[in-house]
Amino acid sequence: MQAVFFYLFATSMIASAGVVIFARNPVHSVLFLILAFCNGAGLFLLAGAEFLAMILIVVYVGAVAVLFLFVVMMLDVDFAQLKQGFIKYLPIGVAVGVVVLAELGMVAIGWSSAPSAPDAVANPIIPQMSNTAALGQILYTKYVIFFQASALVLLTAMIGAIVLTLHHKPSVKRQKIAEQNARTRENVIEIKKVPFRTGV
Amino acid sequence: MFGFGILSGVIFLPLVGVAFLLTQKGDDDASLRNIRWATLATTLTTFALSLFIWSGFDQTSAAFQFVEQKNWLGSGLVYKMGVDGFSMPFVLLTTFLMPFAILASWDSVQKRVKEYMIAFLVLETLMIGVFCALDLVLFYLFFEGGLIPMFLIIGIWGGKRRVYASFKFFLYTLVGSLLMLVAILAMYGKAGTTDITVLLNTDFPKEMQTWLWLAFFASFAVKMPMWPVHTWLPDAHVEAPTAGSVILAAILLKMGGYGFIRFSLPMFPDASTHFAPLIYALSVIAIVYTSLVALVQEDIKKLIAYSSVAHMGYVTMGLFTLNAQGMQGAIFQMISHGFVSGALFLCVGVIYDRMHTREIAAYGGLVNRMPIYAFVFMLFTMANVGLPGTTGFIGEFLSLAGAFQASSWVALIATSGVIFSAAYALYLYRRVIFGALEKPSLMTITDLTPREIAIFAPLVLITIYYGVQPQAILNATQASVDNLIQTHTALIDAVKLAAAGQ
Amino acid sequence: MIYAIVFLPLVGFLIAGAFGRWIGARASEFVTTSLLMVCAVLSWIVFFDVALGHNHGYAPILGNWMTVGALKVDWALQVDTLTAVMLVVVNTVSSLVHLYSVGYMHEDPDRPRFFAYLSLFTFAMLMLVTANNLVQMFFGWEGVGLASYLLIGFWYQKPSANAAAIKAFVVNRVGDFGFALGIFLVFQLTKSLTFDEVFAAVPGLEGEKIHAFGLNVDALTLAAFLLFIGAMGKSAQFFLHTWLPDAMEGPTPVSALIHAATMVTAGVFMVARLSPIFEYAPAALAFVTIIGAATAFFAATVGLVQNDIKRVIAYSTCSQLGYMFVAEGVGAYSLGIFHLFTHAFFKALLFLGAGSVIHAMHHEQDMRNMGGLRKDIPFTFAMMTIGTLALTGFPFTAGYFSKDAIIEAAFAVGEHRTTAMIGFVSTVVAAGLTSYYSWRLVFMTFFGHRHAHPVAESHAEDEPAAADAHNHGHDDHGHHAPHESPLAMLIPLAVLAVGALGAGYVFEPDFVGHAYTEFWKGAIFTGAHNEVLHEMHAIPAWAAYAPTAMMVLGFLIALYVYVLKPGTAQALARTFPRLYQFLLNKWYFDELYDFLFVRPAFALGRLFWKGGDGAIIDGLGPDGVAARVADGARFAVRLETGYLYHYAFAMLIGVAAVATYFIAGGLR
Amino acid sequence: MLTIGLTHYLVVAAILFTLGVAGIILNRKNIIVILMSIELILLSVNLNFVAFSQSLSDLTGQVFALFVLTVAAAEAAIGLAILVAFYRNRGTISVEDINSLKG
Amino acid sequence: MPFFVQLAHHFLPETILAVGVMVLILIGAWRGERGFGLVDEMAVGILGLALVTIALSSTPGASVFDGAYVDDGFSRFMKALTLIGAIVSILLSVDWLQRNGLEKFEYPVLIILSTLGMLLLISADNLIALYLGLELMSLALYVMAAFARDDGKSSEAGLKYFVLGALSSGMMLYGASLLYGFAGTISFSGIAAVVSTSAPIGVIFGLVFVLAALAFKMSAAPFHMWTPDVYQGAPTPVTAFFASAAKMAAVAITLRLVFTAFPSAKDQWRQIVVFISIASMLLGSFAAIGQENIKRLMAYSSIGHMGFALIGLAAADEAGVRGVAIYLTIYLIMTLGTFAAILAMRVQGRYVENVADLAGLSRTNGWMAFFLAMLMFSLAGVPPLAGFFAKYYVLLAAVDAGLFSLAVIGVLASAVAAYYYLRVVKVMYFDEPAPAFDRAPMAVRAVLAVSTLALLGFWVYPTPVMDAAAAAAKSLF
Repeated sequence: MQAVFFYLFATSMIASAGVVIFARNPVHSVLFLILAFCNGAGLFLLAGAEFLAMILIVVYVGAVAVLFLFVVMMLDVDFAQLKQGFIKYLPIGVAVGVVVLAELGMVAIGWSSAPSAPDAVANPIIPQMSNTAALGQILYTKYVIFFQASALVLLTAMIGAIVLTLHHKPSVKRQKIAEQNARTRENVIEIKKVPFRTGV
Repeated sequence: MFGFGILSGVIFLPLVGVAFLLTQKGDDDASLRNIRWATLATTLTTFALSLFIWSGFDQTSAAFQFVEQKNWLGSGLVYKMGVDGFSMPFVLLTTFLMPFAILASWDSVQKRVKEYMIAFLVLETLMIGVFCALDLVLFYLFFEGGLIPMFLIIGIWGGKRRVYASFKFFLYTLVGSLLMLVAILAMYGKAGTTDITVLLNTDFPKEMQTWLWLAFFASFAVKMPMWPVHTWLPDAHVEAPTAGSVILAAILLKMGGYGFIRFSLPMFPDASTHFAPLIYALSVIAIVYTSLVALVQEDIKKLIAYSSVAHMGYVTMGLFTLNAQGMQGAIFQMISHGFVSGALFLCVGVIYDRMHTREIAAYGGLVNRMPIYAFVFMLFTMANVGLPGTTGFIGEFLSLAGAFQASSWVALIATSGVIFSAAYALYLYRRVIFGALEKPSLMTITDLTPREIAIFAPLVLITIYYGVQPQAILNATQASVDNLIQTHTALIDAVKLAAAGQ
Repeated sequence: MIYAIVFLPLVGFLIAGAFGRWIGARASEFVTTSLLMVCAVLSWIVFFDVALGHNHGYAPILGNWMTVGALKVDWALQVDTLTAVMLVVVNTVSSLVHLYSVGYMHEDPDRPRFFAYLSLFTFAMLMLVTANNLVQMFFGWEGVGLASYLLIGFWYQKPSANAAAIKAFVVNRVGDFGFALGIFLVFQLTKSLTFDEVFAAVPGLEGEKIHAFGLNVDALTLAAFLLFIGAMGKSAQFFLHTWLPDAMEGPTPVSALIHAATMVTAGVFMVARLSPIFEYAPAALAFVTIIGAATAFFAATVGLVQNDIKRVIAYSTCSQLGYMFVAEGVGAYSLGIFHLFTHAFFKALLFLGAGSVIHAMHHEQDMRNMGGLRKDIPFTFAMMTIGTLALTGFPFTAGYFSKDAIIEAAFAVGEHRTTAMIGFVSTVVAAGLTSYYSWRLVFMTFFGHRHAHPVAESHAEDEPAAADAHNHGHDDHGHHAPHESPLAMLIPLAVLAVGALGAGYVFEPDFVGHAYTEFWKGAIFTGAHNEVLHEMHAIPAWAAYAPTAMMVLGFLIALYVYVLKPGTAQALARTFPRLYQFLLNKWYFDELYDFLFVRPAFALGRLFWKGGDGAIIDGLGPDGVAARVADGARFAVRLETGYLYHYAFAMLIGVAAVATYFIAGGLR
Repeated sequence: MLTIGLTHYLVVAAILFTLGVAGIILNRKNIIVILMSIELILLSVNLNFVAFSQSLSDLTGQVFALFVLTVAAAEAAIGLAILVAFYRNRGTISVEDINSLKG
Repeated sequence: MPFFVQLAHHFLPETILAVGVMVLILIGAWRGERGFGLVDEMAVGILGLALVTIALSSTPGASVFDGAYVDDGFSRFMKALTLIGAIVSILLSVDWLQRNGLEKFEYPVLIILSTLGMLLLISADNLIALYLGLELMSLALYVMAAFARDDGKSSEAGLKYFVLGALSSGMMLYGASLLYGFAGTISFSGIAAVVSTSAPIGVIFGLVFVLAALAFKMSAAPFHMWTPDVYQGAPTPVTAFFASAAKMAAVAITLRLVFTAFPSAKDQWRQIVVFISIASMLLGSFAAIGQENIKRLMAYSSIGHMGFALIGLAAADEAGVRGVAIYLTIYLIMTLGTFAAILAMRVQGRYVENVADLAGLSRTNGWMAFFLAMLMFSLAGVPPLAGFFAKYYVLLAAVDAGLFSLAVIGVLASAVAAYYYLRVVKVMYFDEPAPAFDRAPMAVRAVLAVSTLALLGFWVYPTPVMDAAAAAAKSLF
């Protein structure tokens, strides 16, 4: 059963990843990216990382992927044509890619962790404890400093996004409430004496 | 003062002059005069101070004298200075020639005088440092540091192709020295110190010696310069301003020879013996080859530059004969070449200042209007040719006599250099000085000014004096040379014994 | 006294050289000439003291020159008979030439310089002959070379003079090259360069072999051979003779002093001085004989056809030097020196006489433009005739004693040595030739009619050298009538004439005769079996009279060709054009050397410069490396395409490469 | 084959990683796809961490993955922001057009 | 050790920066764009304060936060360098930003955030810390590269840097996951313990990937490709920051990682380092020839210098680390000085950055030309300038370790490199003058002068640097 799901998730994840890369329409890429993430979340679940699976859906699908989609829509880019360079470099590129893949595959297939690795484990999974609780347990104690650091990372991202994209356009009309409230009749209304029958 | 001795004084005195020059602002006549006089005064004071080194020098000892030592960099490196028979003459040579270089630039350098003088003073510090340093790294520091002022001197105040020449000079010598740097590091790794006095008594394994020797050779051969890595020299000489050529020929070239005596020969005796044939071959090629090249030159300075290469061939040859005549002759040849080639470049400078060309073809018949000049030029030409009675003869004769004992073939080919040198030198002299005065541009050329006479007079006297009484210099180097030869022989014998024993 | 002899000329040189411009020409002349006079007188005193008296000579050491290891060289003034003879020759001729020059050079604006040079030369020559070691000898050797160079090139406006000066110096350097190598070899063999020590060591080295220049040769032979190369250069012997005729570009007194009487004989002196070495090197002696013989013959043949009056005498000098070497080559060193001694007088006389002629002719040197001068300048004519008699070996003149003795000695030795016989043959033949050309000179100059300039011009294309020379003379004087020279020039002639006539007779017993031993006092070494001086008196009469016969024959032919039947010479030249050209062009030695050495040297120089330095060394070295670096730079820059995917790809390749490297390593 | 072990995860992750890298290198269309490829790489990394975490029975891997997720989100935000800034300047996000700086 | 004690004793500089940056953000948000000046000055103050605390910290080194973070001599040394780089970068930036209409308070904030990331990185003692520090640093740097958002080149630089940076951190993570998977732990010492017994290909792969990412950060070939483009495109003060502080942190963590996590895999990583080092030196030397843009030139120069610094790492011993530490110190001074000079290149109010703009500078501005010339000679490694000593000590270590060919390649590469440094000198001294530069602001001139004098005078009194570097190296072993 587990195997079936594994293969299901794995194949569809890889397939969607392929589409992400090769789709002509970036919108399709984004959508398949979402699909890939969902499948990834499934694989997380199979591996017992429930909390991560959930986060993956929430953060990635919910936030990041949507952000992508938003940007894609906003920039409204043309559907680019494949350029010649693609073909030109494809053989070398594929060759190197295959080599890398083969090597990674070799490493993966021949994988064995160090015999002493289990002893070195710092935070053994306690079966009685839920995944979320266990994570929380260490995240806020042992790794609090990292927690803080990641907060700074997010802060940086926020500042960065703002500084790069926020524009104060002088031409845009904005409501200035304080100014509105401060208006008095005297400094707003000007009374002009208009001479008779001559117009302003 | 602060525990430093006279050597440090001599080395850093020029920097004091630099400090003063830095305070000089403006380029009106008054400050230009200040700058020139201050520089001259500095160099003269330095020379005067260096005379104390000479007078206090114990000629009977091969040991380092006036040694001063300070910890420096905190990691095995030391600030260590001292002179022995090998280095003392060169220190004197440097301090002696600097005032001439300054005087030679008196009027001919008009642009950026302050910078010029600073460059020369800094150069003086570095050059003296090279000869005094008793620590390899310190040596390298000075050795290499000299490139900067010289680069600027050639590049800023040089001739038309100065950029090419200065780059060639800098990079060529840099490549050689960098290999030496690696060797220095390897020696440090082996001996645990860069103190020259200790390294002189360190036995390096044979295999290692070979590599170290080659690395040092790379540096010194370029600096010297030996054939076939000499091509930077004609370019640098031709483009450099007169004083630059003088210093280049008279002192900078000597660093290579000094390096051979100070490092290659005593520290790597096996390798030196092993490579001596190579040195001989390159030396005799240099003598014949560059002499022939000199014969066909059309530029006065280039001709003299090539002749310098040939003369340095005698030096390298003499040094590696490892007998008293060859080595002392080589050292003497270096000193003598310092005077003579320096003077020859000064001679070229004299007419260059007047005519602004170094083309041989542009001259002819100068003797008609410049008899004193003709005499001076003749004297140094003859000294260059190695006429007995001038310093040039002593060095050439002794090094050849030494070479003959080492190898008759080497001596045979090298001695043929006396024919070639006569040919090119006299051919040059004839084309420049003799003949009828026909070129209209030369009709108003004037003879030496009193300042120029003042420059040449001491050089003339010294060239003849040491040609007739060379013993003052020979004595200074004798103890060190003997010591080196003895140690060397002992080492080689020991190696032979060991080989026989096995 | 000896100090004064050697250094007074130096003083003269310094005064005239440094202050000549201030004290003026007259004072310079006076100072140098009078100092030389003093020297000459002192020299004779020394001569009488050392050579003729009982003083065994002295050798004051002036001081150390250099001491390097075993090499110890002093400045010394060693005077023995040999030196004394040379002192006399040098100072006498020099003082006379100084005096003569006062007259000869009186028009020249650069007289102080000239006299300074003359004195410098004298000083150097004296240093040469008083040396007690090889290095000081070399000092003098090169010093006289310098003076010779300066004096040949004295008229620096003349390109030909400059060329001749350089040629003289460079060819001499070729000799010095051998000399220097010889010195080095001697030092290597004996660990000393002082004569006494060297000579003491030489007998022990007899038969010793040495490895040098890839050969395994007799050490002393090699040393003697190398040293003799020096002598060849200085004494203008065959192969290295080419500079001497050209040296005639210098003022005539210079030719007389340097290129006839003194400097060129330095080689002869050197061989005599080094006779202890040469005596142990028979092969080298044979070589000396051959070279001497060849020179004697060769120079005489060339002298036959020359038209420049000074060149004729120059070739004659060359030839006579050959005689001296033949004498030394057969072991009769004293005879060589004797001939040197006599030759100095009559050759100086001839040169100075020629100078007087030239002076009279306003610097015309081509004999074809002369003729019939005996009426205009009778005194000169008389002097020249005396000189010619002495040169040709007319009985009881100086040349008769010395020259004929050489021929006899050569014959005597030639009975048991082939090379000496060659020497005999060639010297006998040369004697005839000498007679012919000497008389030819006299006849062309003093007899017949004066020729006009066109003669020279019609022949101009035949002899470029002569034409060249006289074109640069002082042509503005060319059309005045010949006149006798001033007294300052004539007195030296007279003095020399006395020597030329009497020197042979007076000194024959001392130099080579019965007073030999008392005279030389060991200054010249002769080996135990060297009996040449005795043997030469025991030769057949035909051999003894051969030279005299040749002399007469030469005279008669010359008389016939130039006086009795003028025009025969031209006819002969037309009959044998090739031979004539061959002789006229001095056996084409100059052309040959030009082709063999000068051109190749320049061509090689250019090749090394442009090809070697420029193309190969710079091309493969700095410039080549720079170009490759530039290529590398272009390549490296091309890698930076600006495209992201290339950058990412590069990173991937980097990782993949390293990973693959390790996988491959793991697989191994 | 049917028992899903560590190796299976590793292989899947390796494939995904390679795809991600390939996406960066082969893509000539627009930058956004490159950003997505980066996300794929990060996903593969997370997969690795989670798989190891399970295999070693250690939570650290999951913690690591958690931080990776967090940072990846931040990275995506910044990447898109830069992208937008670039687009405003150039009016294109084609990969081929990003080469005004080179050499 | 209680958390706050750890914080106070070993995390104080970071805390100062973290708290300070919050304050700055608040001030900035409150004052708006007018707050730039104040924030800028305060940022310098905060960084300076952090520097002072490091300099004054006397507590013995310790590993804190459960083995996540190490505070020792080495980290203090490198942090000090980083902070100096950051401070000087800010000082150099003010005028430039104002003249280019970029005086936003976010700039100093981002610098501090990035610096904070660097400090974390330098002290990282496990893989998560490494990753977070790296990302905090990098994210800020990405933004800063694109900071001149209205400038196409700047955003292109940011984009390139970002994409490649993200790729590299992806690689690093992949490597980290392999390391974790093999060792079962993320702590460096834990990894070291496991790897000491066996290092299968998987671990080597992990190491390769991680090192590749770190090489990317320190812009060593062949992971350097971003460097020239980003250096050229990014705003000049940002480039200065990249070239100075960021490099320090990247090299520091590389040293820390290989020495604490892989001491026993020395042979493997050494080969990688040698490869990277040679590639960097050669590329840095060759590609810089012919560059016209001086920032781009400096980019290649920095690549070459990193290659040189890695020679010390390849020696893989204490002397090597000391060499690297000295090298970085001197390199920092040289870089800051050079960028100060570049920031002084302003003609009639407009900043220029071509080598040709320096033409004849020696006559229009003698002092600046002199300083820059000395900087160039120092970069070229000509004694007696400090740049020589930098090279000297790494080469010494390499030769000691028997890496002769590496040393020889290094010196030859530096000879090639000397060419383009000389070219700058040549342009300034030998060529005819170009239009004179405007008077540079005080801070720029001061940095230029101080750094040059430091380089010139280094050999007179090098002891402080030598001692500190030696101590730093010692603490790593």
